[in-house]
Amino acid sequence: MTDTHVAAPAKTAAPPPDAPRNQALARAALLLLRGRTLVVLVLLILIFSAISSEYLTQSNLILMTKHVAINAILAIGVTFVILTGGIDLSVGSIAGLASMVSGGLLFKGLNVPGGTVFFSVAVVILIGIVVGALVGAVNGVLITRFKVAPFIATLGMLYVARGLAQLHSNGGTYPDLAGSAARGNEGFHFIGVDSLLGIPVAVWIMVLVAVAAIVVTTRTPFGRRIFAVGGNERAAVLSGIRVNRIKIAVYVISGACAALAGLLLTSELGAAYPDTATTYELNAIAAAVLGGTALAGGRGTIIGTVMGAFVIGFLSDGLVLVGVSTFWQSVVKGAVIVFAVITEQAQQRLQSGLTKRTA
Amino acid sequence: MTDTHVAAPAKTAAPPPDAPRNQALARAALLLLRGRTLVVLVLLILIFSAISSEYLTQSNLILMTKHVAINAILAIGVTFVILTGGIDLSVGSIAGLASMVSGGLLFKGLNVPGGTVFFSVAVVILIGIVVGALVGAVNGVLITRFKVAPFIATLGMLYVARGLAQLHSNGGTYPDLAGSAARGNEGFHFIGVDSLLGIPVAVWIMVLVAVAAIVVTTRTPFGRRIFAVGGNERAAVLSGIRVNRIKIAVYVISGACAALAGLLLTSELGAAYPDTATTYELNAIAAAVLGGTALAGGRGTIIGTVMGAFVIGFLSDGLVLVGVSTFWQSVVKGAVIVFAVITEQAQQRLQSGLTKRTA
Amino acid sequence: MSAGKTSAVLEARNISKSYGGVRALKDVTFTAHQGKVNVLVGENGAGKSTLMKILSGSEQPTSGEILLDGEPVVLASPREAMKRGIGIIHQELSLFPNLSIAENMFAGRELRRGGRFVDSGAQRRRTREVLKRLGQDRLDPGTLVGDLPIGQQQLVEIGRALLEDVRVLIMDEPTSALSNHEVDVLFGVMADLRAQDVTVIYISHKLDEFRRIGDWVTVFRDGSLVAHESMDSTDTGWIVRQMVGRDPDSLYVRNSSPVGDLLLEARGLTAPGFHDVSLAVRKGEVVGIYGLMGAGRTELMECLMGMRRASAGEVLLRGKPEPKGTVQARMAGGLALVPEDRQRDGLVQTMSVRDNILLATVARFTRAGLLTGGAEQRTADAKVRELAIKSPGLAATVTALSGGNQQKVVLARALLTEPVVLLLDEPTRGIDVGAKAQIAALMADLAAQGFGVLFISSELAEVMAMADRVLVMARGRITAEFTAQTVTEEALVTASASESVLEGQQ
Amino acid sequence: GGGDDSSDNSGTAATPAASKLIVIITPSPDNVFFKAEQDAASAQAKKLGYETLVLSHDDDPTKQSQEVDTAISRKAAAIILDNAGADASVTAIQRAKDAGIPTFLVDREINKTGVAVAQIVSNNAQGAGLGGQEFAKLMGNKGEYAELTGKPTDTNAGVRSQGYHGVLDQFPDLKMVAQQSANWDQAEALSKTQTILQAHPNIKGIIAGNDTMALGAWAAVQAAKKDIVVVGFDGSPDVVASILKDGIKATVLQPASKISEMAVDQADAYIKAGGKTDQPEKQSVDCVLVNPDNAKSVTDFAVAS
Ligand SMILES: Nc1ncnc2c1ncn2[C@@H]1O[C@H](COP(=O)(O)OP(=O)(O)OP(=O)(O)O)[C@@H](O)[C@H]1O
Ligand SMILES: Nc1ncnc2c1ncn2[C@@H]1O[C@H](COP(=O)(O)OP(=O)(O)OP(=O)(O)O)[C@@H](O)[C@H]1O
Ligand SMILES: [Mg+2]
Ligand SMILES: [Mg+2]
Repeated sequence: MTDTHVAAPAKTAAPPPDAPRNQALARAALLLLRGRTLVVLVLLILIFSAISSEYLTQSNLILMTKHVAINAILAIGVTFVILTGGIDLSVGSIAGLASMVSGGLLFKGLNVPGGTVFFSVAVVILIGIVVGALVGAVNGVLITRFKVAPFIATLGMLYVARGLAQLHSNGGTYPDLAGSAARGNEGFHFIGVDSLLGIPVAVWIMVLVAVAAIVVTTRTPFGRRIFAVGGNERAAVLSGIRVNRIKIAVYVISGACAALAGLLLTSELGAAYPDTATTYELNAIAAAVLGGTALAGGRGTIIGTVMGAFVIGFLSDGLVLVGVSTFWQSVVKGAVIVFAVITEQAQQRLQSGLTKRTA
Repeated sequence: MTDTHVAAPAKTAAPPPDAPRNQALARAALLLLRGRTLVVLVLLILIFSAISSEYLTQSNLILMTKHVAINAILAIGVTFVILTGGIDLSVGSIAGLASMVSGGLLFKGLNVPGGTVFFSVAVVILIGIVVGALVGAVNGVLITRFKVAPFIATLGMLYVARGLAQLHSNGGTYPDLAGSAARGNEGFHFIGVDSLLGIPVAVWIMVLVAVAAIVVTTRTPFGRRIFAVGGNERAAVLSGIRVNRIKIAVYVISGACAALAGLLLTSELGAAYPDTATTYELNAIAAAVLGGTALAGGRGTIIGTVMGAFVIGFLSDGLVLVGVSTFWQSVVKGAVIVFAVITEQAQQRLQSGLTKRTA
Repeated sequence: MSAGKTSAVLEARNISKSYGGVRALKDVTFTAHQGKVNVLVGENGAGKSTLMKILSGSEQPTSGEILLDGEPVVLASPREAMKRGIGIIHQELSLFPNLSIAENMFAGRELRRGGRFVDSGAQRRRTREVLKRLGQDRLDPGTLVGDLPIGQQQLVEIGRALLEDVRVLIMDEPTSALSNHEVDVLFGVMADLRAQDVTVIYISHKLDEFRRIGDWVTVFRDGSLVAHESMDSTDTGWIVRQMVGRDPDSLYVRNSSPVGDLLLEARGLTAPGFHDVSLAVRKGEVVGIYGLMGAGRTELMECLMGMRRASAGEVLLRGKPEPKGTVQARMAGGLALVPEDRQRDGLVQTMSVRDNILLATVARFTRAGLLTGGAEQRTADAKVRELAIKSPGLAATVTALSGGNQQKVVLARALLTEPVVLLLDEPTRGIDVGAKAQIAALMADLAAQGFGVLFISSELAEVMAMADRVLVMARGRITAEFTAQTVTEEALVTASASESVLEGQQ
Repeated sequence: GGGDDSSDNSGTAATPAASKLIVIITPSPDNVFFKAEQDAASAQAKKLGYETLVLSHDDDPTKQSQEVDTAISRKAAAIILDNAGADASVTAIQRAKDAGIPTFLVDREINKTGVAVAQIVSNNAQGAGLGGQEFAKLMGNKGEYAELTGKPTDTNAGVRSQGYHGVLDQFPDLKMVAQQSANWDQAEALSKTQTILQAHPNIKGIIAGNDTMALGAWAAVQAAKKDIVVVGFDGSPDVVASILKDGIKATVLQPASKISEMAVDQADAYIKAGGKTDQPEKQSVDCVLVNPDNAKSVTDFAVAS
């Protein structure tokens, strides 16, 4: 009599009890959960390829993935921040600023007393990323030392960084980033335009960033601490975690990712303009949340975020490809974002089912 | 001996127990706290009027206040949402949609079988507001019934409502909202252009909305429950508060406020165009947070929000008035937003001082 | 069955409840007798709170039915239960930290004026009455609940339930954060309620307490109801036997290790909440701090641990001053704290049992900078076994554990940091008798291994039984010090109250 | 293998020739000007027997770049593009070219030749000259005025501003007391004009970089009940209507529809000729001043003559 009881609730098992068998179950459930975004993605692909035969071609898939890369990298950075319970609205502006700084270095070099210095592409890219990281550090310091709410600190930075980007060229565009052999700064197109083994370099970079982020979040003490800070900051403090350091670090990561994304964009465009990546922050945050990252902090995965970026990217591109009018694109995009999360929520509800403590 | 026990824990209460003196102290401290935004505002006014003699003229103050009105009304609506711990990113788009719906009704009427019907201005305004409230209700239902995170639900709505606004006129502008006596729909300019007793009607409307919001938040059971939901949702459920109803209600309020703001803007412009109020959501949220509303919910005041809107508005207008370049406007605006909050935080820290439990 | 003439008000029939794979309740049939105090006891995780949540509408049973006055009812929400006159004080405080005491009391059922507006004046007045009834006359109803120490928060939670006209009042460990005096007041209130024919269901781990007030006692073990008797026909030994399924030999193991070098010393330590505190903990010593609610003991602990900055004084670890005063520095110096409020300060609710246990020491389980899952698993598993933490699995989220087991998770984390001196703030709060004994044994064991232990307790019996030395704190000062040999209940009570009274009168 | 004949056709012209798709990319059609541009191009293309894919880049070069990619991946026969940035668009157009797809630019130029097949633009400098002259005339060659410029990062904003100043700066008594960007936006133009009028109550004229901003400025002028000359640029129907009602005084009409049609015609010719064109790359179409004299004859970005 008694053991028949056990079988019944097994299906709902969020975290199943008896270790070996149920651990496997838990893992499967987790996979399914993550799979939600995947399901939406597959649905999207199916629908679009039914409408247009061009959608599911190899070249289009590669192309779309390349487009996804930029948002994915932004979103990965933002995910770090959101995991700690923060938010970063400044990533679009940081991308713009990094783009202008690097673009300026390539286009007109750096004025130093006695002439103009040009740096190699690698150094220029590094400088761009460092600028992003520094801006992120400022965010982090505002949030930790000056206790400014992340929303406000990064909203302020959204304006400040964008303004600085515009001031950098006084509103103009750096039109030609090809560099020259004489200056030793050729090759900027490599990261945004070229391919390796048939796959765009930008996609490789996204994969690298994603893998690094996965390792950091799941396999390092730092990653564990990020989740702890987001889950319960006070408990984290008591566990000897230097919460402020962790927080500053995630904003630095977010800033660096944003800068990298901005540089990829710039390389692809072959020009740096101050409005680069305007309003991209919303898409980045949407990707993270679509992928299951909780805005309250403490929950989320990088894989989920990347999936979320794929959904948004494949959706936008699909709408363009099949020629949906601009206005409808807006409507459909909004609806799909919400729908994707509804599915997600439905699944979670089903899962945690009756165990939910909050009504 | 035993009854002496009672006296022992007296000091325990953080906010002091000895009623009369300490209550007064507490109140003074609270006033000062609220005053923070006021201090920033006064600072701004001082600085700008030192630079330009035109800043502190009566007519300019009235004008700036009128500009503030629109953001303040948006921000008041958003404050309701934030107090429950939610967020509303769709207010700008709702303003745009309401603007197009009402604009369309004034400009080309409503096509019904057998002809075109025109409504009076009052009815048109009402319809616009109802549309906003309905969109808000959809947000609320998505968030409560379908458990979509507020950020995502309203981000989706940001796109959907904007798309619908554009579809409404197929991208076009409704250029002339003057109406005609024959159609019985004259007078739309009243709310956005006209004045009463030397004060713009829009400002009166803002005052009305603010007063109503203050009464609702501070003096009604509904208002107290908003704070309860934002403070501890689980406890609210356990206290028998219908949390979902409260949440839907705040999104409805936010939607209605957004629509009202959109209509004021439209009336002032004398034309309805689908991009009305694009990105206004950020300013509205910034006003609320500047005014001391905690994004985590449960803390904030309408007065603070209105103050926040004044800071943002008086700053933006001041920068234009003294002729600061667009790029610097961005930088300065961002910096002031952050600075205002730093001051706020510094004050709070000073207040709660060392008693703070968080490290 | 001496109280045979009482009638059943609220009955749970054949209730089972499963959380995923966890069976919290197995076919439980429970009766609450009208106008009586029905006591529920059982080990941590026995299912007491779960049954109460079901009876108060905040959880739904997997199977079984609920009868009110003999009629089957469905309690779909707390609201519905409330409408039927069933009120509850939750084990985990469910208050609004951002609202005042008065607003908390009336949240969701505000008093109105003119039909539309909150009558805050009347709310304050009635709040004051209730606070008075709970012996808190001097507490201002306008105080923000978030600013109150946990004990007073618990009183607010109790006050909230008293405001309602309830027929059945469920109290899930209402006294866990209360000092003896407040408990006395509360019992007075309960006696009143009983006199008004209100049915009380009372959950507690404090044996001596509930024996004083209870009419009926029901014992839970492992999700099943194992005994239901009138209180008169039982004794403490019988109850403990029913609970733990064996004889209660020695509940508290006393430490008997030789005392050695100084490990922790505070000199003239001052911070908000306490003043000029000096104390010392030596190798092999278990030191207890006794005091009333709000005496400043938590602040002292947090300051020792580096969570608060001291405005004066110094802390020495193994004879050397530790001036940095950060949590990291203190931790490196060999301190570890198990906080009083485990929900707020202890647990990372979003993390698994394993990750919570390893949180403070996660850096140890790396190879080439990467975490090694195997070592993590083994270490966590060992600790779970060692402390007998009842959990659905290491990967389960920590919130799925019962209150007491959550406490043990926090303890496990602290132990893993291999502290020299373990600081325990109310370590036995909300913990069942068996676990209490375990913790006492553990403290003795640690002392035997050459560690020092400093713990806070508000229970006289406990502090007397477990501590080698007792410090008494009152109003932020250490007012007395006793050794295990010299300590008496009376002396403790006097010391914890006297100085505060003196100061209070000035 | 037995491939069909198209597989043997090499050369740039061959692949696209197989396609009957023209991709039209413009800024957001929620500005009537671009709507007219889109509609005209689309109608003309359909008339010539093409399918069309109409996209909008919202002035975001990145989005534009991705849309060009889409055009490439759909193997378009040609792209008609009102671009999102003179410099930031070059790479994308080059990419289309490399994929064998010719691009015909309308309305805005890019800062590189030899990439697009044609750059058919209205002569912004000439138009701004016309607008400037009319503005000066309306002002009686003296007095204070303010300028509302477009999005600072948009080339046309700069060209038009320069065009205005090329004329206006010659009159020493015409004094610009304020210059602000209103980012092409109506509401922003309204609010900024109101503030500018506060700072400079003696302003007699406002010259705007486009018609939407002129409309915003006009709303501010009306609200302030002042007698101020407002001049715009584009020739949008709303402004033309305002001119007829003695509101806004003048605008400069860009023949949007005509330019779009020209671009489609040339694309058609280019495709049919197998990748050759007899037109120069840079072509400019003169703008026409619209004032109360000719406003009646203006419809849909064209002056009936
Ligand atoms: N958040 C706070 N803000 C201000 N004062 C506080 C706060 N928390 C506690 N206090 C003050 O600190 C003192 C000690 O409170 P605390 O709760 O630490 O006492 P305790 O001895 O640990 O009692 P308990 O047995 O309830 O834990 C009290 O005077 C109280 O008023
Ligand atoms: N939301 C939940 N999800 C999964 N398991 C749960 C949940 N709530 C309770 N449980 C499990 O149900 C069992 C009973 O828990 P309950 O809280 O009723 O215990 P309790 O008797 O009140 O213990 P304590 O004395 O520690 O409060 C425990 O094993 C606990 O792990
Ligand atoms: Mg319990
Ligand atoms: Mg304490």
